[in-house]
Amino acid sequence: MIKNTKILVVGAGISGIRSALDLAETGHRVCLIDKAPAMGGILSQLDHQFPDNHCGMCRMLPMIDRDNGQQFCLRKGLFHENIEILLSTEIISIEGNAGNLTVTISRRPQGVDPDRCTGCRDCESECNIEISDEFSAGFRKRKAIYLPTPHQIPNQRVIDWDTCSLCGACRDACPTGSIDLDNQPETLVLENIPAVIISTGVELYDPGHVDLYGFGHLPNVVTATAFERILSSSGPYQGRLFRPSDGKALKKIAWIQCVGSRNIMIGADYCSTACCMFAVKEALLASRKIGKDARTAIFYMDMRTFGRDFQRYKDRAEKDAGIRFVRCRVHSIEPAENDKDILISYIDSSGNPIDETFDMAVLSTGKNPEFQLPEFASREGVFTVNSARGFMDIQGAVISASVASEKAGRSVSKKGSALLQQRPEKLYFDAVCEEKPQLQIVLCTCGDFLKPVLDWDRIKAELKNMPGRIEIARIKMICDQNGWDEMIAMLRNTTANRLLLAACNPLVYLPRLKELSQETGIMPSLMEVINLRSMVDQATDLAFRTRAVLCELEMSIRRLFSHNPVEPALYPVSKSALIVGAGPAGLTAAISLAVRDFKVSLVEKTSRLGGNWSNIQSAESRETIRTLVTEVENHPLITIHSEAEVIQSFGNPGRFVTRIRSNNKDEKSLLHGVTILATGGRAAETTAYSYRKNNKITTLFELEERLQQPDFAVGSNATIVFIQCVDSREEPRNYCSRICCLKSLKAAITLREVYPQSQVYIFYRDIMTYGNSEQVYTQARRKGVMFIPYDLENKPRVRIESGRIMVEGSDPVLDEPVFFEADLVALATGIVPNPAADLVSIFNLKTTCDGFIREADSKWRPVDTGREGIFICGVGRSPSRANEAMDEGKAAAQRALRILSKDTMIASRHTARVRHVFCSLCETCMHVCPHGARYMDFELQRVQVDHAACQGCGVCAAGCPNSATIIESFEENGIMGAIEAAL
Amino acid sequence: METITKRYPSVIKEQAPLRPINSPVDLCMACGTCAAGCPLTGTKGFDPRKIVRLVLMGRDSELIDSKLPWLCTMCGKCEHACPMGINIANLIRAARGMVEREKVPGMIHKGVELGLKTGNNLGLPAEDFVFIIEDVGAELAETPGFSDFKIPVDKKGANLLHTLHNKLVNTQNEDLVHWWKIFHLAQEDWTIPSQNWEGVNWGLFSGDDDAMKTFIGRIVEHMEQLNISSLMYPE
Amino acid sequence: MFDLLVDYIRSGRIRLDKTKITHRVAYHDPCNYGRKSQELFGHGYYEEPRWILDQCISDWVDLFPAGGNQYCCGGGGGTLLTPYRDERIHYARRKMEQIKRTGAKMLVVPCHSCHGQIKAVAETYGMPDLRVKYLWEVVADILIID
Amino acid sequence: MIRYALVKNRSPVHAVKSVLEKMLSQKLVDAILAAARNPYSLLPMPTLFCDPGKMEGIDPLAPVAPFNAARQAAAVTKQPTGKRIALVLRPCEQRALIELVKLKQCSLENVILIGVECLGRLENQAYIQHASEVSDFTSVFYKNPDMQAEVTRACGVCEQFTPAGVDLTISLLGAPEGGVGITAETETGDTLITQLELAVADEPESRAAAVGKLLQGRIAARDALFKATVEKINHIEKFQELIATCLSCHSCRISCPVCYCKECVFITDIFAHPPETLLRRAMKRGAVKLPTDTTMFHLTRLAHMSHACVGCGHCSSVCPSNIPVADIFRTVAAQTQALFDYQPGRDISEPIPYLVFEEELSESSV
Repeated sequence: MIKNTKILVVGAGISGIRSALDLAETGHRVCLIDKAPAMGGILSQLDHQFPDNHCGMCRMLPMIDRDNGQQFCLRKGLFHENIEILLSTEIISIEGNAGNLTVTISRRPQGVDPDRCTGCRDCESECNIEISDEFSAGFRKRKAIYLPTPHQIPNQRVIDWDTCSLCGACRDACPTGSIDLDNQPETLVLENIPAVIISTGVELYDPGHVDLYGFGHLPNVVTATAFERILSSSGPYQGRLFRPSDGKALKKIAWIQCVGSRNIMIGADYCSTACCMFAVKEALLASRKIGKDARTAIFYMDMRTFGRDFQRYKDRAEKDAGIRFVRCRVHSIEPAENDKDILISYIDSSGNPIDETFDMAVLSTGKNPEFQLPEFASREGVFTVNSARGFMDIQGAVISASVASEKAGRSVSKKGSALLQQRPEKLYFDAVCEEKPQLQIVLCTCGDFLKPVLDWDRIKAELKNMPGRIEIARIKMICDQNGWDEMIAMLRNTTANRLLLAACNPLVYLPRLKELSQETGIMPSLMEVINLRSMVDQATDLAFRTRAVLCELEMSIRRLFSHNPVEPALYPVSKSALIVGAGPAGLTAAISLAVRDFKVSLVEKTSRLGGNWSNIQSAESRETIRTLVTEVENHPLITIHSEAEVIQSFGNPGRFVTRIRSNNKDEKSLLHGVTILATGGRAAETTAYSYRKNNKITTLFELEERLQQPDFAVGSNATIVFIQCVDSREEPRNYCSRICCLKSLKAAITLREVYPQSQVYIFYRDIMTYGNSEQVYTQARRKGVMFIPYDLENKPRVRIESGRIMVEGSDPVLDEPVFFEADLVALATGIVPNPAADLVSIFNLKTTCDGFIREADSKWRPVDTGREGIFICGVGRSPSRANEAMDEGKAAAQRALRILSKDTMIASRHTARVRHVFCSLCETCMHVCPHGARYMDFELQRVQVDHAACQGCGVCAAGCPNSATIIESFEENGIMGAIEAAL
Repeated sequence: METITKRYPSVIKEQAPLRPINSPVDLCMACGTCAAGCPLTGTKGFDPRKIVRLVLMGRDSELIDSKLPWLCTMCGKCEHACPMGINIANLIRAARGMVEREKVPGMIHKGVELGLKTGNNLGLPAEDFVFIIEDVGAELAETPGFSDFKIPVDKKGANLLHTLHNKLVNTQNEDLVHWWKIFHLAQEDWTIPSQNWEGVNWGLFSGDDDAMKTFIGRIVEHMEQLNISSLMYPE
Repeated sequence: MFDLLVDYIRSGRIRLDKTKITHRVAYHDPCNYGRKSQELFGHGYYEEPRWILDQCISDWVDLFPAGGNQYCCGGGGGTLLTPYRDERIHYARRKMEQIKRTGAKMLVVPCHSCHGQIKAVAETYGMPDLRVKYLWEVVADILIID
Repeated sequence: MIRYALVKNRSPVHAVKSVLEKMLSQKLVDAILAAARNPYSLLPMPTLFCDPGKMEGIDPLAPVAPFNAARQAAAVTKQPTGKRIALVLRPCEQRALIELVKLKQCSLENVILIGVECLGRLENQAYIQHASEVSDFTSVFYKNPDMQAEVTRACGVCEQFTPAGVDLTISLLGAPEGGVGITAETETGDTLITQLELAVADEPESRAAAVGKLLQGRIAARDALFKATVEKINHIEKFQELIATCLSCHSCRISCPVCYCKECVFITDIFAHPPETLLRRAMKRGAVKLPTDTTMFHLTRLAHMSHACVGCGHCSSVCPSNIPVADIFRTVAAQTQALFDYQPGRDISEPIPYLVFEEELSESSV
């Protein structure tokens, strides 16, 4: 049995990675497990994501305390010193009580020792079993010993025990003896687990189960995931758009939405949420790749563009890229006459039947309705990420993962278990800049492998000739414990202050450099690892090989010699937060931080807590908010500043100073470590549809309020008309407010229940009931609410004739005009953000064209802003439902905890530095810095770097014409020296 | 002045049985699946989606008075893919059943009436029927291997009651023998009733539940009378 | 009916000569035995006729789509008895295209309506030589008589 | 609304001088920066005037400029002084100044821009030669179209000889004998014309034709130069041949008005190679040309500054090795500037291309 104080995160997709990093960054130890042999979940197969159509997974990497991990592409791997990763591992059972769980896990051996595998692939060529490769969605074959994802690091193979015949050919072929065919799964019992997070994601629907789409029968019908592989440059056709059956270049592609979703016949009374945008993205990428001959069409029921930026993205796809959106659920897919193309029958907007052939059909498969969470997910102390309940887009998954980490972290810290001791390691090294550079080179000979293939005498001789003090040592195998110990013993006895490790895959060693540094006193930034083996593998002749190795060595030597580290900047963290806005999101964030013992100053513009929403919520949500308000008001660590506003703010993450003004007069300065903006929004106003010209024409929000009144009445035979998307989803307010459809549906259901004889009609463009809220749409139809779709060219019209309200429109289904005399018209006007221009300029942030405060990255860092230490949540950022806003509040608090849980902010190794003597103050660097990590110090007339926010990305250095700004460890002398060596 | 649009209760909806999943017509989201899958969509104004919409609006008479219900083969392909499980074929059948009987097109209702009166949709008397089948049976007996073949009419205690499609008796006599051959070689204990041998239930087509029940009832009666355990029914 | 044939063949009460039919044969699922039966009785007869065909014919093919998603021949629901002949013929176009594409010389159906409809429209769709047989007719044709 | 005023005097130079003197004496401005000959030099140098009585040698029209005065203009406007300063600049100087504003090297607060229509400048020696022969060479130059043959190569291909985006423009083309045109383009300029009580007139009809004719010739010459230069630099080896005699004096960078670095990276330690490095290179390749890094220097300057090149040609004028630096720069600049649809000095609000980050399809591109 293993005593463990690690929080267990189950499932290493993006949610799991987010949760694990959230906890690791706040000082928890985490064990991240996944039943697959590789990390990344479904995202490992996707190369492109909305909105910029690139992958941005790395944006989830830690941005403060970066030296605790490795800054690599997260699709390749995750390296953080607080995170242990166990792959091919599943949970068998969870026992015990919240805070002290006993978890039994079963781990299948990978069959290949990662420390020894060099990735040479000899094993693969010997294996005679060949099956279809899951990663490439079946477009390629793989062996029983294989690489689960092509880009993973380290790229060692694993054995698929389900297909392996245990013949031993691979074991015999392995040059480093790294293969072990003992496939007995190991059962581990982990005790004292403080919390478990379930982030397993959901299973996708298998369209092969139904006979409608020809999936499995027609080779040119593929799933959206498979199409993602076709798009990928690491895919079956190197990113060229060919089709599987005959390699024909694709031109006409159809996307079929709602495959396995929104279908009560298979038990899928839900929307899978992400597929609409997924399809638009794929169609857009495909259209771009194909060029002007592209003919792409998306067959849909409702285009669920409910995110803040989705509608404009879709509009561009339609207008600029010419993607056709056809509102018709496809019945079935058939082979076309030539048997290669496929035939899709559908009805166009006028109801005419059309048979159209396509080169290929892509099925937008959603969540498998049969998928269920394991029983232990409902245990106390086990927290389930929402993305493990239903299919979600990246933003939703990332936020829900942070919510789960917040809950888990809160439960653990309440139990009194302390966070990790901060920075036990040595921080300050002897002032090496004063010492003469002295370099120790350790050459690993990889057993006896490298001995005969390199001219060692020449290497030794030439290295001796190089300027500077260099010691050289050869060690047989530093990857095994003996070699490692031997090296440490030797390093302890040298006076060297720089280390060059020439071995194999540097990524295996980089995570261990910190340990090495603690043991030897050499600074991590004065160590380098180079890959000797790969150089040897690439060249054929002895002299050439030796030359290549020498060249590489000299490059590193020059870099190391010219590197002069400076002491890291550090300052204490103020353990308190400023939260602006006391709506659902702000209140939730305040509680999240206060229960973790951090002081909170809550600044609210109005005199009342609870936000605008308290006027317009359903009774249930109102109660939730009321409870929240009471909790906040009574919390000793929360100070409320009502009728107050922020007038000035400056500082760095961990140490901000903000001036606020209360009641229009009293000014006060607050010192705080983080800022959370939850500025909220309000109901949009309208003048459309004769609003206010008759008191029976109301907004949806007003109707909701009236429905709560005891004296509300319409005639029992009343005709009630709802109009959705009023002034929304078209310029200038071209976004979906996300809340109106659900509100209209609920109000319509209430009306139908109270007045069973009433006629309730809803004019809509697309019903936005994503996720399980689809059930409300189904219920509304079951209750007899009638839905009439309209489009922008054909909006309904409202007019008043001698006091009677007449609503005209047309029913595209029957292709007939409709004409109602309405007793009540409800206009879904949507929401707009509260004006935030002042705040945005005070905090140096950006807004969208609609005035929402813009986040750092809408998918991967949804609650961060461009400035570290300042977070954003709720309607001020994007339209959201009350529960979503509260989730964002929690997620923002979790992000803030990364800073608040530290005593000091310490700059990472690679950050930018300004050499003021050279600086012309042109401010180019400030313009180009993507992290807002630079500011002008007007007093000193200097450009300064915020070392906590600086990510060392180097954009400033690239923009600076005369290298007045440089990146620590990448000074020109070293780089030019390395180039010199390479020439 | 335009006509005010109103929704009325639909009798068709009430009469069309629900599918096992219990989903009424109301669940329709006008997604177009049915219309996309139906080979008849667009022909003479036929469109299953529109039909469902009419029923949803309670505009039953428009459907009943049209020929649309009679164009449909009630094949069920539309509802096979309907995500809401709306039983469109049953809507059609219910609508057909509400058509005044004399307005039922073609021979369907005539057949039903004849069937009710005579026991078969052709109105063929029993002796003529027995004559025809025995004549065909005698012909078969001349074929090698079937020399001892004889048609068992109204045989009590037989294992299997064989009913016939009227078109085989009427025009396509040559197709009568296939089953007989099989029965003969399989040494089946079978019989054909001289009365009510009709194996086609046109009540199904006309939407006439009462007639349908009568037809079935007669056959069951037969089986009880002749003490026969199994039935061979061509449709 | 299918169950009976399967029983006769499986129990050996009748024996079949599989070599008799050498040309390609296509099989059509009728709505009534498939979707209708599935809906009313919870079992669609998809596997049984195919098993029987396996016993009878070496080169038989399915139409696509088949089974639960097959196309109706156009003659069901009493349409053979209504005066809407043109519509009925038009309805059959999909089915007939499918048959044509298989290259089969014979279509096997287990339903009287389908039999009647397809025979009636074959010529209109350019397949005057297409033979349409009942499933039991095929069985009867290849019975081994001792 | 553009207003044209005509100022007549003994000569164009006197006309300009009278206007500028009036500006100072009426205290419309506190200081004027303009080119003037001083007792020590025949060449006019940028001079900052505060006293109208000291403006004897002023000659902003002189067809010569020892260097581009943008940097001097920047030097007097770098930090706010509270004084109102008029800058009299050639178009290329004024455009460079706009670039320096964008680079935060100076500010146009409290500055009046007076642009001089420039038909080109002569190389210093040629000018001195002429100026020592005639008393008012400036007038001679403007009267005699044949003098165009003597302007520098850069000026001969300059199509932006008329100032744009300035408060006042001083023009000679189309102006009658002994007179200059003063055009107001901005409200400030308009006020100045009123305050100076200048005689507002219709723009002479001959002006448009004269401008058009000159422009046509310049564009043809420019395109011919581009064509010829591309041939000389379209391969790295040809390029190296062209700059082979560069002695790394960095005069081109020093004379460049937009090369704004406090200290050029090429004179820092990074490029001060120790002897062992030089020897190492020689050993590796058998021979190495000295000084090193000249190709790198010119390419770097092209990379850093071609987007901002105003084509003033001073880099060529100052080169001791007669390298056609300006030809190279203008040819490359034409392409970089077209790529980003960027014209240096066109508009102060136009962002420098490399400061604009357009994420593909992100909201910023809406």
